Amino acid sequence: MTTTKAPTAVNLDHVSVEFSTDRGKVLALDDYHSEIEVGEFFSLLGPSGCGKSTLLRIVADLVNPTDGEVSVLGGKASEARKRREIGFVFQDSTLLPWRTALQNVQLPLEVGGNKGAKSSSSPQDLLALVGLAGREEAYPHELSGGMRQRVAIARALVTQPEVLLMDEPFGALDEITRDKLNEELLRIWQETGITIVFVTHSIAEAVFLSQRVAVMSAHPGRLREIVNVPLPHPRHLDVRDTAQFTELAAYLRRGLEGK
Amino acid sequence: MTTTKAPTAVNLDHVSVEFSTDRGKVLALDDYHSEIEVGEFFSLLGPSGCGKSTLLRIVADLVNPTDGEVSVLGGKASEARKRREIGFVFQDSTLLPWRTALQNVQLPLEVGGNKGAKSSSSPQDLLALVGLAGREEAYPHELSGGMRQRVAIARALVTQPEVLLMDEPFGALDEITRDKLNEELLRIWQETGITIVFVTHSIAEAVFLSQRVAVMSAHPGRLREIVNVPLPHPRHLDVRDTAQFTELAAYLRRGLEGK
Amino acid sequence: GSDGDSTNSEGLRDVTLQANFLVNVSQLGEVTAIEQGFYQDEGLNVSITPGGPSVDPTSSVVGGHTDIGVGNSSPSIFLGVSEGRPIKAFTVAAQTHPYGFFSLPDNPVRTPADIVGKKVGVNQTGVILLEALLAENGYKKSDVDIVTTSGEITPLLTGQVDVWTGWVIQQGQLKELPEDYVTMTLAEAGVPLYALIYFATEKSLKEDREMLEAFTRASARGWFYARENTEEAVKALASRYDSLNEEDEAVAAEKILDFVFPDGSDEFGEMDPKLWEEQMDIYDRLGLFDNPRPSVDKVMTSEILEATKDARMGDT
Amino acid sequence: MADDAHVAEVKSRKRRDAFKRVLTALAGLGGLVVLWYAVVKIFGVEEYIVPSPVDVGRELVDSRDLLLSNLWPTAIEAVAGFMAGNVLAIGLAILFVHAKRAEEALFPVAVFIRTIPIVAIAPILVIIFGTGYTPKVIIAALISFFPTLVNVVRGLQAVDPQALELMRVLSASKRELFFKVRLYASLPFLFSALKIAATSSVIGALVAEWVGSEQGLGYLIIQSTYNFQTSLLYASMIVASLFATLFFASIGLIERLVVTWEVSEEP
Amino acid sequence: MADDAHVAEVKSRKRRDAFKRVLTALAGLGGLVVLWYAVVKIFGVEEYIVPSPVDVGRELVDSRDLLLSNLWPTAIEAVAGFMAGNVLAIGLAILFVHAKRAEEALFPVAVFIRTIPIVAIAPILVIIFGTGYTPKVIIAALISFFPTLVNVVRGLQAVDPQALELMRVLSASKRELFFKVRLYASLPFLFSALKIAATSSVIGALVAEWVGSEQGLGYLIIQSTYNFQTSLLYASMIVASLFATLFFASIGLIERLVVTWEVSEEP
Ligand SMILES: Nc1ncnc2c1ncn2[C@@H]1O[C@H](COP(=O)(O)OP(=O)(O)OP(=O)(O)O)[C@@H](O)[C@H]1O
Ligand SMILES: Nc1ncnc2c1ncn2[C@@H]1O[C@H](COP(=O)(O)OP(=O)(O)OP(=O)(O)O)[C@@H](O)[C@H]1O
Ligand SMILES: Cc1ncc(C[n+]2csc(CCO)c2C)c(N)n1
Ligand SMILES: [Mg+2]
Ligand SMILES: [Mg+2]
Repeated sequence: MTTTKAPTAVNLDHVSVEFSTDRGKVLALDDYHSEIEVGEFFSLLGPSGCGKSTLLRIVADLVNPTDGEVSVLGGKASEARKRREIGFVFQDSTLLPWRTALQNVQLPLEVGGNKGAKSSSSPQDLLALVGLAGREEAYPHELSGGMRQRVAIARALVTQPEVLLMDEPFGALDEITRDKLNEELLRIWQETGITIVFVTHSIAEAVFLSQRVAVMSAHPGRLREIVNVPLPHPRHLDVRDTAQFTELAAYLRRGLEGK
Repeated sequence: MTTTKAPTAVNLDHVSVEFSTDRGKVLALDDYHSEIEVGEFFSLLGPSGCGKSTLLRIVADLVNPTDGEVSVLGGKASEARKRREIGFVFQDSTLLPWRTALQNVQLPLEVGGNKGAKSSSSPQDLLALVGLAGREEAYPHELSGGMRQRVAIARALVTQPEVLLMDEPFGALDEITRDKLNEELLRIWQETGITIVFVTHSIAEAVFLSQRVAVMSAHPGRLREIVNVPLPHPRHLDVRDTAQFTELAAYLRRGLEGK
Repeated sequence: GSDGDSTNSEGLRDVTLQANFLVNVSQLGEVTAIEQGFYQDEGLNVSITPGGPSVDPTSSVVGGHTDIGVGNSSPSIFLGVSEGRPIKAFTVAAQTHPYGFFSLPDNPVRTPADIVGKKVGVNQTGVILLEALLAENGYKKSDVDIVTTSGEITPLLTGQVDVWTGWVIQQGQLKELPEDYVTMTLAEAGVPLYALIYFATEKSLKEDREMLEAFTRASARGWFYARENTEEAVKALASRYDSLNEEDEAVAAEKILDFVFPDGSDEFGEMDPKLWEEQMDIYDRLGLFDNPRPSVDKVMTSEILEATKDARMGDT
Repeated sequence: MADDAHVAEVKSRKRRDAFKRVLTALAGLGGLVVLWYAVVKIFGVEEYIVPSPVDVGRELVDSRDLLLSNLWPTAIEAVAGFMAGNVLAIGLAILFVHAKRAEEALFPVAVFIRTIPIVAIAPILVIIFGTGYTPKVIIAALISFFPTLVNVVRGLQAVDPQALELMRVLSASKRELFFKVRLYASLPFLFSALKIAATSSVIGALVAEWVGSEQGLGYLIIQSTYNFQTSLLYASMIVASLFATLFFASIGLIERLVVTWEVSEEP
Repeated sequence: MADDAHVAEVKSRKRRDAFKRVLTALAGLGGLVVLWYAVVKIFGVEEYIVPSPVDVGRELVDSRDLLLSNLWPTAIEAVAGFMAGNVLAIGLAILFVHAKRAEEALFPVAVFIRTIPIVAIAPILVIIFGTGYTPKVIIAALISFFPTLVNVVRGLQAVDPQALELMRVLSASKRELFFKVRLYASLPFLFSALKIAATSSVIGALVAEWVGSEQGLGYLIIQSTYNFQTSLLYASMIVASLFATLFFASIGLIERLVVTWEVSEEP
């Protein structure tokens, strides 16, 4: 039996991360292991503090694992980062306060050898996509929490990275906006074939978006299980009303609760 | 027929807020009106940018309405604030970076004429309540996003304000932790009889916690309708599986969608 | 205009003179020579570069920015030479040092003996002169109470010091004292130092003797003219340097002329190698030579003086 | 949403505020003069110690041409020294931030150079540059250089760690990180430094004129000290201080114009 | 979770780092000496312009008693002036932050006072306070005062607006806001200012010694300048600069000890 194995986008090979503080060491991530395929939509689900953000930061070469190996698109994480193949939506929106909403979205086009690069969608269009048409000129402190998060999302989409890391990108959004952006994200993912690693606290969101969901446990952060989501693509919001969906969500919930 | 009207905790009498920026004015809140009773659990539900945070900030005397009147506990908002009758969990956790988790929780006990005041629960107990036992000495930058939010929640509970304003306090928490804290919050609310004004993006959370839910619309922020939640107290998590709950949630969802 | 022999459009040789301080009556002769065209007659176009509290004229000359320097007092020349600065004095304007110790009549200092036990206010540059005075008269530094002050006479007026030191030409300060104030000059106190010393680099002394001679001749003429026409000379000085106070400078001019032409002397610029030697002895005794003490002919030269002898004698 | 009438209103409010600030500043300086007058009168301070503000005022009027014509050279030296010193300081600060080792090795050298008293370097400067504008500009630059160096080195490091991570993920070059982030983060420190430097460069120019000059307020100060013209001395110092105050204020103004995105603290 | 062995390890790493920093600093200063030597040799700089470091080194050794006995007065004046100037500056800064009007009225006055040249105030100070330590400490204080004022006023306002809102909701008094928030927010500015002040207070003490003193490094510098004792001049400046560098470094050390909560930027 021959299977053509899909190429690996992110390989996390038994990685551990230990932070040292003045008071001692904190084991943030313990022996985490998974392989994420190119073009996959992969989600991380787990209790607060289980190391999800840390995991994304390893992939983006912002944190070095104290143990284990990471490879991104076949090479080192740092190389992928330097080749600008990684996009990141941070848990905090991390806008530059001296730039307007529009200028914040344009930032990735101005740096990293991307000067003059054309993005698939214009920064204005992306701001419109996230519902901020007309607020291009507002400075971050003039925006609401959810608006700031949407600017950060638009910023991550303005270049087309191979691997997009999203850390609770829709956490501060109302359900209607969130649903809309969930659909948009799926559309973009399908159209471009990028790999997405997605952190969320919403089980429903994880099921709706992902092909696979990693369920983690805390203290220390460990991988509990990886759950396949065999719902067919393209998915629409009403898939959430199907029994298969409800069942998967319940299964994940039990996994999270450690049952 | 005589009805003994409950005393008003927060009266928002046709308030409007307009922000002026260098580029023009932004009408953040338009003619919002509602009366919140003492001891009530009142939630605000609405799209991102509809003025929910602004509304809480008016009640806390952090923003002055450009139109309309606000009264808190029968007097001016500023008086209530100065009497320290208002508690606030901000949308961003707003921890002081030079204080450890524990010191951040202790802050309200050290200021505002509260020196040496005993809180009902000790700061340590509150940190344990939000699942942060053992991390008392960690500085904010050593904590995960959800952990920081939980420290902020513990901080708001360490004194006992009459009116507690909570701006998406559980937004960055996983569902399990969130459920647990939802229950804890309800317990505390029932035991102490405080008034809670609660902003959330989760319809389920709003229904589960509140006695009344205000549904708002955006551009400009307007009150669409106030929905009663007649579920009996004390509530437990399984109330979410009842038909009445599902119906209410669906009703709110339709309200949000503007249908 | 300091390099080589730059000439200007009128065919005059440009020469710059680094003054020892802000320009005042110390340069009365030179300013007069400029005003009267004496330098022009010698083919020179002389301009004066003012100095200041932190200017050491030897630096300016050694650095090649000016051609001729005027030193405050002889030690600045021989100490500079002992440090290796390639300069030599060739003329001296003030035959004794117009530096004085000033006191009030009810608490006077007329002789060195009077100064013992007094509070003496000196500015930073004067400490060494006071030390010389004490040493020459057999006293120790600890016999007086030395207070370094800025250049102002105020501490004497307010009674914070008993003695103020400065140049006798500082009329602006001295006029604040009662008419009968008491002066004891350095010379009166037994310290024979020169002041307003003209010097140039060894190189110019070798290669540019004619210019230096011409300068000396014309300067002498200027000083003689200023002696005879003091009022006119002071007026010209004060109108050229408009921040000078003409009345004060007029008083100061009479005083400085007494130092340039002491006791009716009719010669300008003379200096005596023996006196130079004596001055260096004093400094040697004070232990102020870090490096080997230079020989007199390293410090000064009489060649220019000899070559200009006629012009330096009054034509009365 | 932009609304012209509103923008005009905001502008006119800003202008009124600025006017009020100027008035308050003048009131402060006026108070200083009144205090001076009172002290002189009440304690009967002799005129040769401290002259009365009335005399100095008269001197300011009488000698206005002299004072103004001597202000320009000093102003030119101060501004040129300010520019040179700050350009050097900012350049070094940029080097230090990008090469930690260079900072560790060269910062002590900078401290070292900074502590050399002007009197002690003056002879060397005179040997090398004579007594023209150059040594004065160098001295003004030396004096204004150090505070900017210290502040800008600190300011360029005052970057939000999250913004650093963002730029790292965007694979921004050091240059881009500098121009897009560090520069902005350092602005509060930079403007504080420039305010300090504005005043020190004036001091530097005044002191530099000790090194020999025939013009400038520093020259007037020496000259009037020598002549014991106390009211001219005070008048010269006042003109120098007024110039420094204006220089200082204009840096503040530039800061307001540049930093438009900040939330201003409510009074 | 605390782990003693780990804590010890962290501490020993920190100690090694500090040691490395000191070595680099010494290398920097050593480099300066080498450069000096090379310039003097290669360009054949005459000894009367700049003496060779060898001569100065010899002077440092030969005159060590003289230099040390003159270091103490200067050090005392500098440190006392530093304390006084900074206490005053911080006090004023606190006033300014709490009373906007006071800031607007008094800041120009401070700028004004700051620009009065020391040489001009020194005589007045000597008249009022005599010639002891007092006028020198005042001058050192005057010089170190201004940078701290500017920086701390800015620093106390560099508070995250959200933290201000938090404190407002907690109904914190201005005093509490100050001690719990502003103080911490201002620390980077404060320490920058203290570093600047550390060096300027040394300069101030040196300059102050020109007037009314017969001891101290400033006195030595002036005397050796006028006596053409070039190597003693350089030796005195070096001792003063070394003291200033140590003073500066100790402020840096204190900053490291105080600010323990900051995320340090990776190299
Ligand atoms: N300081 C300000 N200056 C100008 N506009 C502001 C300011 N603060 C808020 N706004 C605007 O007011 C509106 C309401 O903001 P608010 O923060 O109250 O929204 P919100 O309902 O809390 O949204 P979210 O759910 O995204 O937090 C937004 O359009 C926002 O841009
Ligand atoms: N710089 C640091 N120093 C010390 N400990 C840290 C640091 N960063 C993270 N940690 C710890 O590592 C653990 C994992 O943090 P991480 O931010 O990855 O959690 P998370 O899964 O993203 O949580 P959340 O859902 O709350 O965002 C936490 O215990 C946290 O306190
Ligand atoms: C020792 C000594 N040196 C310098 C001065 C300053 N000073 C005041 S008047 C004058 C001469 C002007 O040509 C000088 C140099 C001084 N008072 N005493
Ligand atoms: Mg996280
Ligand atoms: Mg909000």
